[in-house]
Amino acid sequence: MLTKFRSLSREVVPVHFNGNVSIDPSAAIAPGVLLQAEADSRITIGAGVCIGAGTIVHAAGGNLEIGAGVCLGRGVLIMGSGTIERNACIGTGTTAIDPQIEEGAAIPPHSLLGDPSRGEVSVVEETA
Amino acid sequence: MLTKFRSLSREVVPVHFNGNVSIDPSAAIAPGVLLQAEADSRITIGAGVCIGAGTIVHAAGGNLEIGAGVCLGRGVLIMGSGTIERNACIGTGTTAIDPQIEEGAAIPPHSLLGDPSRGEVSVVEETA
Amino acid sequence: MIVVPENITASPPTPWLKTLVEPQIHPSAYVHAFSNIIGDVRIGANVMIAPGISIRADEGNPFGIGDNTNIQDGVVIHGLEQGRVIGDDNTEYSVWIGANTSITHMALIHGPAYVGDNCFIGFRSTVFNAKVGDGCIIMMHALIQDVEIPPGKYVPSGAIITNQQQADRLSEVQPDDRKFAAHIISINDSLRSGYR
Repeated sequence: MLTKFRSLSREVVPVHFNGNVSIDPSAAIAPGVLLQAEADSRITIGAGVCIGAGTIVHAAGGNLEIGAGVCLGRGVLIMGSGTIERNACIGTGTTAIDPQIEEGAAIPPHSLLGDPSRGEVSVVEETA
Repeated sequence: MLTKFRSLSREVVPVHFNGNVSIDPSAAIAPGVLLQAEADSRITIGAGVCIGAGTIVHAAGGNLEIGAGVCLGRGVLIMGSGTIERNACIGTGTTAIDPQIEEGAAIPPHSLLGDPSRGEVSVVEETA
Repeated sequence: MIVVPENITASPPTPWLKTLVEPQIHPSAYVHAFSNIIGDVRIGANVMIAPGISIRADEGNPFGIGDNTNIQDGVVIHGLEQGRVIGDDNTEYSVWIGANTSITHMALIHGPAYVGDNCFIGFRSTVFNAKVGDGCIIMMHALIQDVEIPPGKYVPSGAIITNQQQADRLSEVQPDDRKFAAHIISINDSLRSGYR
């Protein structure tokens, strides 16, 4: 026998989006994801991108480009304009404001990137 | 009109698997992923997990557990048995043999973990 | 007959809540169809409830949300069964949120909690068992718990404010802090007009 692999086609999941949003057909997008582009902005989701459950991508003040092969973990928030270059992996629960994330970068979970606040910034540790 | 949000129903990309594999319905799995469990083994994929395009998970000699919220980047290879604890982020192109990866860890792209070879161990660098 | 959308519902009967109380939403408020509002939630004029929000007054209740306040995508508002705050109308609430306040993306307001007027609660920040006075700016990924923040204070991102001494030492809001908050709020205002 050549193969024992089975293909499971899972249920149809709706993607909720608003404004100018383009999604490559090969992107995998989990339930509850919101993709939202303001009137002045655009969101582009590249080939093979994987977006985890409950993640919010909100483009404002320019375009947001999510490169091919990028993995956005569960509950990530991407806000503003910028680029996440291909194959980057953004850990669960991260917030990135106006992201400029390099190709292949691995961002630890619960990171806060592009924070505009003054004063000391301490990383919030998650308690198990 | 109450809303301008559109809901686009998309087929979830089919998942190719073989053997005893359990996948939480909220996991997002990109195209070309292979999940394969040997007869003595089992793969468990938790809630909100995100698996990038072309990644291979191959359980052998025991169970492989991928915890909730884990993000496996594009082209990752997980082989053997072990645990990737919740919310860990595994960078693109990483190979992990018999993984024991802690909760919330961020593994840089193209890492080699659990390498059984003798001699010097060097991280495989990718040329851009 | 008024048709109530199915995302706005009375809370289910529970041992601590026998009566079915439905949300009271001012006609000028906007509630997105992808958000759920359950139980005794009182929403004022021109409030904006964006998509992906859960406001669930099924344990602690009621909740009050003042005029012109905006609640952004992914926010969760819930309350413990025990514990109340006094709202500006001198009534007990599990969660009180004042007027002209912004609760931004993915914030968690968990009762008992009081948030005053003209406040900004940043992305993914949590307010639990706490009072945030008028005009405060709480930035991103912050935790405000078991304290009372005096009016006009600034909490930087990532801060964990869980005892009163920390709360009393916070710095005052500066004009530049207001700029960022105003930017985020204006984005939401343009969204609001976009939805209508």
